[in-house]
Amino acid sequence: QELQQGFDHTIARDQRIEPRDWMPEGYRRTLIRQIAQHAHSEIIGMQPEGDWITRAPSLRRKAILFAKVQDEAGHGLYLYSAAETLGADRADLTQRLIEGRQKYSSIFNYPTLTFADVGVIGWFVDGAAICNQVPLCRSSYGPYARAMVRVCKEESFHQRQGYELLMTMMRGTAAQREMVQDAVDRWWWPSLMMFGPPDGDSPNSAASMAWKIKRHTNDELRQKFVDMTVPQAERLGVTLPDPALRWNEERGRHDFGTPDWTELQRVISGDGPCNSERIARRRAAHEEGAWVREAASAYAAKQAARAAEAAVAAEGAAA
Amino acid sequence: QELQQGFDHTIARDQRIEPRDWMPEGYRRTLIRQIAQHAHSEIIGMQPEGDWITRAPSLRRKAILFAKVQDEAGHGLYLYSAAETLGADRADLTQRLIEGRQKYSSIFNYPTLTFADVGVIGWFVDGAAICNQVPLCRSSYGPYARAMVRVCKEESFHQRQGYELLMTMMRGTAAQREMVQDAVDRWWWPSLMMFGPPDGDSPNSAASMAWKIKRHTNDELRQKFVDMTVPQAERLGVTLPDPALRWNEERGRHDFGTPDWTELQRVISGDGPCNSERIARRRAAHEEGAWVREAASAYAAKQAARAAEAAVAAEGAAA
Amino acid sequence: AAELAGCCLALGDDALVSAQRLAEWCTRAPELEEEMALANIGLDLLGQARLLYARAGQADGTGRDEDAYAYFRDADDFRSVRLAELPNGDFAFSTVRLLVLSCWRLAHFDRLAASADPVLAAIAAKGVKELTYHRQFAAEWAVRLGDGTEESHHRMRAALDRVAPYLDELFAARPGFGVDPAAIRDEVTAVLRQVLDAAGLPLPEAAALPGHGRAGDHTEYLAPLLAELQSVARAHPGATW
Amino acid sequence: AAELAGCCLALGDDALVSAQRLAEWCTRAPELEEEMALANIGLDLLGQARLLYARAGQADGTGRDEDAYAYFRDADDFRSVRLAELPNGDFAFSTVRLLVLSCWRLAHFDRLAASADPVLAAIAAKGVKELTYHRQFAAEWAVRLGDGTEESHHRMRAALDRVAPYLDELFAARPGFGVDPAAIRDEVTAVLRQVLDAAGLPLPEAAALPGHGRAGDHTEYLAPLLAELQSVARAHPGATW
Repeated sequence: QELQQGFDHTIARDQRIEPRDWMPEGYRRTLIRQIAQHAHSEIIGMQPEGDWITRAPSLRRKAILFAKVQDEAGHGLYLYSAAETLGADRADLTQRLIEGRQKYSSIFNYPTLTFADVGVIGWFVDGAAICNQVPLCRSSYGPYARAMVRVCKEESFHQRQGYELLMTMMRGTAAQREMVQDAVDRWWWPSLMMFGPPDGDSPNSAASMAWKIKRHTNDELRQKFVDMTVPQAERLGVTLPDPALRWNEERGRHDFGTPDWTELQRVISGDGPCNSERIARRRAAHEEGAWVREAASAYAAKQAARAAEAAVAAEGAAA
Repeated sequence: QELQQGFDHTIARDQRIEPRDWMPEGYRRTLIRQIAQHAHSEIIGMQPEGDWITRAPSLRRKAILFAKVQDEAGHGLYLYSAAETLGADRADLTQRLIEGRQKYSSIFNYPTLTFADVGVIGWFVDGAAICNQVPLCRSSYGPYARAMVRVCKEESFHQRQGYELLMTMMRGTAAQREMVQDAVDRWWWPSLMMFGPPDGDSPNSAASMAWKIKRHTNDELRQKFVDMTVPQAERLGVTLPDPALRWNEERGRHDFGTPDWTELQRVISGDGPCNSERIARRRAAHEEGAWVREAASAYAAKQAARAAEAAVAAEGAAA
Repeated sequence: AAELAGCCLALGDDALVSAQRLAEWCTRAPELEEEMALANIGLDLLGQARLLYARAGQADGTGRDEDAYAYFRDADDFRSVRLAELPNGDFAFSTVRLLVLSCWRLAHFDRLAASADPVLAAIAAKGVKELTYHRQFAAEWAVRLGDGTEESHHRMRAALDRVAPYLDELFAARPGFGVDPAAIRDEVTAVLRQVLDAAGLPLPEAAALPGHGRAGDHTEYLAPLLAELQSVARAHPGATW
Repeated sequence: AAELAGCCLALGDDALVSAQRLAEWCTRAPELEEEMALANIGLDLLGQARLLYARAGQADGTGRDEDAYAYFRDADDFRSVRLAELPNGDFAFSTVRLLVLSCWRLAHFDRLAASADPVLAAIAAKGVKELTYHRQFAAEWAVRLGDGTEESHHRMRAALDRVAPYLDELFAARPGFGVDPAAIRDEVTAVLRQVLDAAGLPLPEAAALPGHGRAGDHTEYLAPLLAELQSVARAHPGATW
């Protein structure tokens, strides 16, 4: 009780919970699940873009993309570390991912078909991620909030790079402009779905909001993303594929159409265009790396044994 | 003794030895070795060209190349069957190949670097193979001789196709002509080495000649190949990379330079540019196919058992 | 004519992409007999693609030749089904895919042999004989592997699971085929069930993937496949081979 | 200037081809830490390639930019060593290759940091820091794997056997480096021996392969690597990215 009061108090005063602080089991579990999903999303999210590193059409873009995908691996690492501060184990979380027992963002189950997708992912997907994550920089759990600060900084850099690639392509050949519009058409709705189901159907949100793990509802964030993106699309010269999209003077916000929630449900439940590809690739990497990890452990154990032996010998010599 | 006399008699009259005929152990062993090496050469020889099927620059060339490589698999099959008539076992021969205990033609240890190589291999390598193999159609061992008839017919077809590809390329762009000349430069000397070491250094030749397994010496065949190829090169408009190459009016044949026999030795002993690649690929295919072969055997065994059971049941019903 | 061209293009693209995947088996098959059979099937399909492209070039009024279709279109211009472009995987996956695609194609060609276009009808009639052999080869292996060892059975199940989401696309109604997709679905499903029953394997149900290869929606695998296929041809513009 | 250009081109090509192979590890590394390290090394090398190509374009008088070198040359115009272009193989092979190439490159850059060309000297000086880290990473893994499990030791031996025939090419005298190849050989061999001793691994002897990557002789692996690398750039002539 006393502990619960302390916890509630910390939350109420917008102060941070730290790893050694007491926390309710539900809070811990919810956080682990959310952080792990977030980490998994970073790792799986490397795949759709990573496949274009070898084919990037200029060395500058190759370097930018390579660095971006590397940043995602880094985000995955911080986030797994944040989850470990809550008592989770990285190897266990990876196992859950490759057995399909933990989710990752549905957006990464869509295929990247042309190099324009790299730009649009930067613009839409990193943009949506930022909308989602900027509030998480004020998440009540300290390590998660701090990881988010770094992640968001890098993602806003990625978003600008994606948009800049699209700008360059739109100034290029007709074929390039077509590629951009085609990529926008394919990624727009899946990006809107990144914010999750509509608030009415989002059962976990209330608790997360109360615990200040989350700070805004799915629909609020989705609206924010649309409002941010529409003027960017105009500047770029592309059409967002939603006939219902228009400025609502009264609300001071954009109205927009309803995403195909059954599609989201299908993708989340495992039947998206690339779910099985993504998991299979991650599993293969994990399994093919097993002998390397085993060798590293064996070597570490030998080194420890040698150090111990040396210490005993030194003691013996001293005696 | 009587058997030996009968064998000698058959050989002397240029008649054929057939599988059920008695033959000296040395004859059998020599033949198995030669036929196996020949079969291995067909199978390994699929690799350097086979890799270009997926990249052939027109559908017509793709079909031609695909068919050619398939023919080589077919040649391998006939030849392994011919070796089996001598008591050899295909699986055992394959094992010898992938363990490096039996050889294949040194020529297939050179890399194919451009599509022109496909044409030059047809022209030189199939041309050299024909020079080597036409006499083998009269080999004293019946099944080998008959296999050679079919192989030679297909190879002369392949040679014409290779030459025709080069003709087309020489009428094409400057880059295509350069590709052809470059390929000719790379393949000429290795092709001359296909006939084996000079006669003075070819220890097995004498016995093979006496048994009429072989019909001409290495140097005779090499000379024939050069005489055949020089006018073809002129018609094509390429230069053969041998400054010593000239017509010798007196001999009525071409003089030509000496191949780098130490290179041949190196390639035969395993240190050619692609030896380890070729064997590794063949081994991988064999090993990765193990579960398929096992499944086929298991299925065949089950079917046989079911048939036997059905027969017993039928008998029981009849009784 | 646009309908005819669309039909020829779709069937030609299926054949070319399939032939390319079969060519990747070259020097990698489990035995020489399968090496030759897979090459044979690849060659048949390549031949079909060439005839179909030639017909498409006449029918769509562009007069393009076979190589224009094969080498100078990008992935989103291809009208092949996505099942054809998936990587080869193991021999079980390649067998299951070949079984499905040859059942589907044979059912189609059977009907197209009576097509109003005499050229397409002749291509289809010739193809029927080839496809009957392809289906036979795949079916025999499906049974052997399904009813072989535990490992082969397990691999066949995994292959079927992998193929299942791509089945629906085959039977979606598309303009220009002049063939009733429902009838095709019934026929193909019946044949598949018969083969899989003999193999002791289930035909798994799976939700259809969104999008449609016939509309130019492809997987991430098609662009790299084409990059390889087209690399030499595109490196030498204006060359003849 | 031709000598300078040749030197920059060779070192640039080594770096680009190596970076491309490292990029293939992306999403396939044994752990996230190695994922990041391999990407980091790939990025360093890509950066070196870009600077070296820029210098080559000035020195050879053509004024070509980095992308002209990377995207619009064919395999036989590349001057990289063949070791760089071999497929990745397993983590042991990639580790051994990285160890060898980074030892060689570091020995070279160390000397080039005193080059008469100030631009090349600056590129080399920057590279020395990067390459010291690459070598460190590879050496640590070589020791771990050599002295890890039986399997990892066995894989390391196989990797060393595979690498051995490609070593000689690194030390063949080439014009334009202004560096004594014998001194490089001694230095690199000494470092390799030291690392391999710690790993309990032998440095196998092997006959050198004929031909020379610096003269444009390559393996069958370079053309497909470049086909992939160049596919998008070549599909869109005249585009900027």
